[in-house]
Amino acid sequence: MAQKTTSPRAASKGNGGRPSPDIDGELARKLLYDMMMIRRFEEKAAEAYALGKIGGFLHLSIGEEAVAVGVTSVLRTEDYAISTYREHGHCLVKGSDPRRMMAELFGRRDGLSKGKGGSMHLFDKTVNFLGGHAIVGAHLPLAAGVGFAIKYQGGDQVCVCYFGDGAVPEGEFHEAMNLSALWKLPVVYVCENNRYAMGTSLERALAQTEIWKFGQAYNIPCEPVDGMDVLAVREVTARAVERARAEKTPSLIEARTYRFRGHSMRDPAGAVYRTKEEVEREKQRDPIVLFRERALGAGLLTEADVRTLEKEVNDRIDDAVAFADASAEPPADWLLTDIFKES
Amino acid sequence: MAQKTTSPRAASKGNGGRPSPDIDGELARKLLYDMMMIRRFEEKAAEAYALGKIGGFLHLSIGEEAVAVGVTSVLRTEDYAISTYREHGHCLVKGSDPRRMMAELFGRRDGLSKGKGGSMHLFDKTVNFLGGHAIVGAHLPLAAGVGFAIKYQGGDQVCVCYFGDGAVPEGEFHEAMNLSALWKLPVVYVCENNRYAMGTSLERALAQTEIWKFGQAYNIPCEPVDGMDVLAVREVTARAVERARAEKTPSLIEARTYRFRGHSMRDPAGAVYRTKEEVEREKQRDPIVLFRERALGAGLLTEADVRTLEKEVNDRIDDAVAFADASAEPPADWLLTDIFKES
Amino acid sequence: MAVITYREALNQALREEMKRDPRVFLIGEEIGLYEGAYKVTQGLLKEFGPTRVVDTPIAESGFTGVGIGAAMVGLRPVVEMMTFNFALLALDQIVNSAAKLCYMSGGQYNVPIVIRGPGGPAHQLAAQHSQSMETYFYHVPGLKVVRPSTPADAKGLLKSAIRDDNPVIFIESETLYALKGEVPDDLDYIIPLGEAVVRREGRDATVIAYMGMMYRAMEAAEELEKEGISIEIVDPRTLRPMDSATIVGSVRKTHRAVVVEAGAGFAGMGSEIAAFITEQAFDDLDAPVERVTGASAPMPYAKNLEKAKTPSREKIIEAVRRVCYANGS
Amino acid sequence: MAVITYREALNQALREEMKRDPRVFLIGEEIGLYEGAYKVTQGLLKEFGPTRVVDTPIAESGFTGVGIGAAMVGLRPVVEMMTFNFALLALDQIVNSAAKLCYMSGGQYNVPIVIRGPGGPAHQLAAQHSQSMETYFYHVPGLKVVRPSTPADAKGLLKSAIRDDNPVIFIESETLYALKGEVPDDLDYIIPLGEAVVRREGRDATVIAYMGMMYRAMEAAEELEKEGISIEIVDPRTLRPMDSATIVGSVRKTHRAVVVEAGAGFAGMGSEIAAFITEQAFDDLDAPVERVTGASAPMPYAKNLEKAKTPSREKIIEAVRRVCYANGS
Ligand SMILES: Cc1ncc(C[n+]2csc(CCOP(=O)(O)OP(=O)(O)O)c2C)c(N)n1
Ligand SMILES: Cc1ncc(C[n+]2csc(CCOP(=O)(O)OP(=O)(O)O)c2C)c(N)n1
Ligand SMILES: [Mg+2]
Ligand SMILES: [Mg+2]
Repeated sequence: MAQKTTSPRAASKGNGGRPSPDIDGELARKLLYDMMMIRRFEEKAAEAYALGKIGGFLHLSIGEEAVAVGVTSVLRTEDYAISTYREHGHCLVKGSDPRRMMAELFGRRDGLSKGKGGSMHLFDKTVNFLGGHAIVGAHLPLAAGVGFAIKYQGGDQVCVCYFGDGAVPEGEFHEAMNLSALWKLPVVYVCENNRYAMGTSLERALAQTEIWKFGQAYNIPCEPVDGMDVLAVREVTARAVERARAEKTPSLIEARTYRFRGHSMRDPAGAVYRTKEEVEREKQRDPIVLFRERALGAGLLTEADVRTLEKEVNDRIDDAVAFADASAEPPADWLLTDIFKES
Repeated sequence: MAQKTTSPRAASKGNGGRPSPDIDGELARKLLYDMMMIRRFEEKAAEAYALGKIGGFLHLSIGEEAVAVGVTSVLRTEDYAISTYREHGHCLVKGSDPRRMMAELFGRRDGLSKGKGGSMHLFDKTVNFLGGHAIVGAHLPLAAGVGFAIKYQGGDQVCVCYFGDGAVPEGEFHEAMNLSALWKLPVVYVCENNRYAMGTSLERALAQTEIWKFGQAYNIPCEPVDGMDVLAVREVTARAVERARAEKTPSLIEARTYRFRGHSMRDPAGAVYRTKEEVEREKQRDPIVLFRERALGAGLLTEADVRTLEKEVNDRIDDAVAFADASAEPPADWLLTDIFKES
Repeated sequence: MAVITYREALNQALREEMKRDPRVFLIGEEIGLYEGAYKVTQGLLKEFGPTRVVDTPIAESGFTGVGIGAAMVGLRPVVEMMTFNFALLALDQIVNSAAKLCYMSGGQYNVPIVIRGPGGPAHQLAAQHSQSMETYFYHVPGLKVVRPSTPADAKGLLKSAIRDDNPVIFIESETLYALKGEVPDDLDYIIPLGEAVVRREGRDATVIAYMGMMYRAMEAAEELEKEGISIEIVDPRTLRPMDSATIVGSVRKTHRAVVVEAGAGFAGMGSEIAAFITEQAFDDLDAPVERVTGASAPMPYAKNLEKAKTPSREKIIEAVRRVCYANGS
Repeated sequence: MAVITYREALNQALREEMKRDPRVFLIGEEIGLYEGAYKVTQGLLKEFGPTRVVDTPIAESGFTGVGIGAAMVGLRPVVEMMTFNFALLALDQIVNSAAKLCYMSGGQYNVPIVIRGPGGPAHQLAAQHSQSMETYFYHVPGLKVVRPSTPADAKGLLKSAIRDDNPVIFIESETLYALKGEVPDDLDYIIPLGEAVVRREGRDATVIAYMGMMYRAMEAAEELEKEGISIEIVDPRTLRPMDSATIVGSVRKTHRAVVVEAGAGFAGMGSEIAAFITEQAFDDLDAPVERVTGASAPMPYAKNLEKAKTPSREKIIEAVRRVCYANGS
């Protein structure tokens, strides 16, 4: 039955409680590394955008890293993930190569999509990352279809579908939820509720602002979670993934997070529709800082470990940027390839 | 707050309790007359279809008359109603002329839409009947727009939107509900739940078969009602209309009814997807018989009254058929008129 | 070769391809228990079960998206639109997902999906249920579009559509489902996408037409034969990719062309065909290409108006006469 | 006449018509508090308040339907599509409701709605955000379609669109919003729908082009002038109804025509214009009408590929040379 199932423990964690026993140093390192890698990747992408090396729309997920990392930390490579245009983090921690990702943002031939997709359309079949979709709401039915295929093929993978709060008012949200619930498809819907769809706050978009509650209408398990707490996200997702693998039950998770930057690089401040105070307040909940302090406090990591991780991350992303920079533009004749798959 | 607000009284009525005090002989006569008129209109339409005088799709609402009549009995002429392709009853009791309606079904020049719309597209501006829409779910946002206009113009009318259970899985149901609730629009959404969308039963279409409960997700008043009980429908609608007039609060009503005939004349038996027994059982709840017996039992009508009403109805519909028969086909040059309104 | 209906031919194609390839499944409204609003999927639920013949709620965008998602990860869905009019609700999924995913992913993901169902006018179904829908699809890079006019084509083209690794829009016609014709029963009988066919050989003018219009053209040909005018009829069969070579080749021979289309015409299939014929065979043309199209109006319900909206045999005959006398002969 | 940007011209038109007619209201995503994703509605929320400048959630089909419903009962909505790519989600409402209600109701109800926003390619927005959307609308009976190329046209045509009693699809361009030009400030300055304009007089060939392509054609004209080839440029401005008289008149004078369109071409605007020119001016043509169109591919993200997809000044120049030398002169 549909119900709010966040355990007090998970909730308390949100308030900086201790990491739960199942977190060891190695996992702590991995979670921190992944969040820092996303952050660094996007900071560098922003620089490249300013230099005109990246064009079009560029949407950063800085501030939201705990969702991508917490969710992905309980997935297997053979599991699927599908997302929006704000997908760098989701793609990166699913296991994609930052070099080919950055090359794609640069529109170069060595990019994941040969330079044809760009920042909004990252796909990586080698790690089952299904994109990179820029029509709000449109990828939710695709996720249901992936869940359908898993069941059809008798597999035990799950499909994670990330989407924003802005997709909830779209009809396809309703259609995908109903079909997934009706057919019991192994899909975990993760709403990254950062409280704004461009300049539109939740209250101005939804008659029901507790997004997780929509799950009740479809009789599927649904719950909210502190999206700034990587361990809480991990725990909630672990439950949902388990249900999906074992019983093919879909879930709706509302991860409450915040985007520290504007909607895209064209909305740098993002200050028309929210106050500086609000942004500053939220930045106090930086998921990376929160987790780092807790890991240090719990003795899972040392200051030295953290410095090493920082160095590793910076080197890896610098290398990715160098790789992208060195990659050539796609050859002119690629304009007309890949329109169809030639059998 | 959203809640099931059917009063025990209303519910008991469904079980054949006495008409409530506010029903006098005149109203009883009117309600019975209207239900009988819809029934007769459609029986005659079915005959005409068999004779090839009506073409295309013809969808009968026989068995569902109590919804149209109960709802409309609390509306004013200046209130709006909008519906699906199964709209004969809604249009007729809103006050439309059966002669021009039948002429439209016949595709004749004197039809409401000059013969251009047919059975699925009845419109009557003189009584604020906004059609006759044949794309499932598409008219729900239109109803929200009518509610928007009422509020914009500072009026106190309401818009009633009839739709079937089959429209609920469509994205536009969700979009219309959310916008109506978010903007507080004076729209009463009446779902005529006859348990089937063509051959698809509720259970095979919705993860949530208690349709009224969807209203809870949007925080709007919502309730189910026995759609075979014209007085219960009247009472529930009266409350919703009042809320809409006074506070511009939208409502979702689930009227539980049943179609005695097939989906359309092309699905005469409608027997593939439901059992004969089920159909026979439901026919025992014929809304006309139920109400007639109760009105007679309560001494509101005499057998003589009923015979007189029958005669009036039959004469009126026979006249409508004769009128339609006598009307000419639309002139050839009408093919190219009304594509645009010439200013 | 058995003589079967267009409907049975489609049913055979579906059955054979489902038997041949376990990845093929059907999804849509009323296709299972009800066996199809037009009975094209008759018997398939019984034969293949509910996993492979999936009844859906009324949610075109949703279940089309389900098909596309499933196709991305290895299945081969055949989505039925109860009628193609309703595909408008799924158009974003078809245009922005199905048609673009292969390109946007640099070829990593392809979408082997067939979206099929009846399109075009039938009998007094009025404006919302009588639209010629191919026009929403054939200009979209990444889509293939088929309009099969005969039972044999229906089977051969549907089989290649299902075997194709890309999205194929396959638009049938309610008015042809009962049409009978000889259909090969060879399991590997397929007709490649993108090949037009000459339905009738002729000397004096080429008429390009498909579906119901092709049959009107045939009637017109009989009539014109009596006047000593011999027309050649070319049926494109696949609108995208378009076999312009066969069409232009015929026009080079006859020096005159009439294009017929049921749709409203403006910027339609007839416009494109007229345009490329003129570009490629300008010096061979003895008269401007004529277009015979449906009236530019929504479809009216009244029988007489509906008839008047649709191109008639007579209109085709007049157009052929015009192109034939256009050079003063 | 003040010199203002295309964006300001649109903003003026909206403001003036809202002042003039209290039934006019604006509805769409981010048009109020955010003042428009492209700032076309700047200042209007402040001036007219939230009842007349309505911010919506992301629900294109829903809020477009709201506009249509409101229009049925007496309001005059101007719906903004943040970009026209998203109109695909509302296409059923536009085609099956807005365009058909007047006809299906036998003229009882009409739908005075304007649906406006930017369409076509911008800068590296990739496949889902760079589509030439007019092709989904201009073939639909019951719709009018406008593509204004200059600030003055943007204002004059938007004002008549708002005053029109029927649905008008008004597609702007992100790439033109910053363009400056002289714009009349007369409150009743309007440009009737359905009138093309000759942007440049010429002798040797007619080039038909609109929006960005019209400016490319202008550059081509400069270049060709040096070779002594004088081209006339006609901008249709309204695609539906199409002013074929002006276009054909120009071709009768120049005897040669090149049609340019940014879209993928197949069965596009260029096909229609080429077809009717050939029908109506066949004997005046010294060469087949040439079409210059975008490559038939989804829009790629990479800068160099994006550039290659879109018709260039050079391609227009070559096409003009071809039609001019086609007759061996
Ligand atoms: C169907 C559709 N409508 C509008 C847009 C334009 N748009 C792009 S992102 C966006 C906001 C989405 O917000 P949300 O879903 O909350 O995701 P977030 O950007 O906050 O991560 C809008 C309106 C679009 N891409 N697709
Ligand atoms: C968008 C769309 N999809 C499919 C159809 C075909 N169709 C017409 S009526 C119908 C069933 C609708 O059932 P319901 O909403 O319950 O209304 P009822 O017929 O029971 O009154 C279907 C599938 C349609 N008209 N529109
Ligand atoms: Mg958001
Ligand atoms: Mg029903």
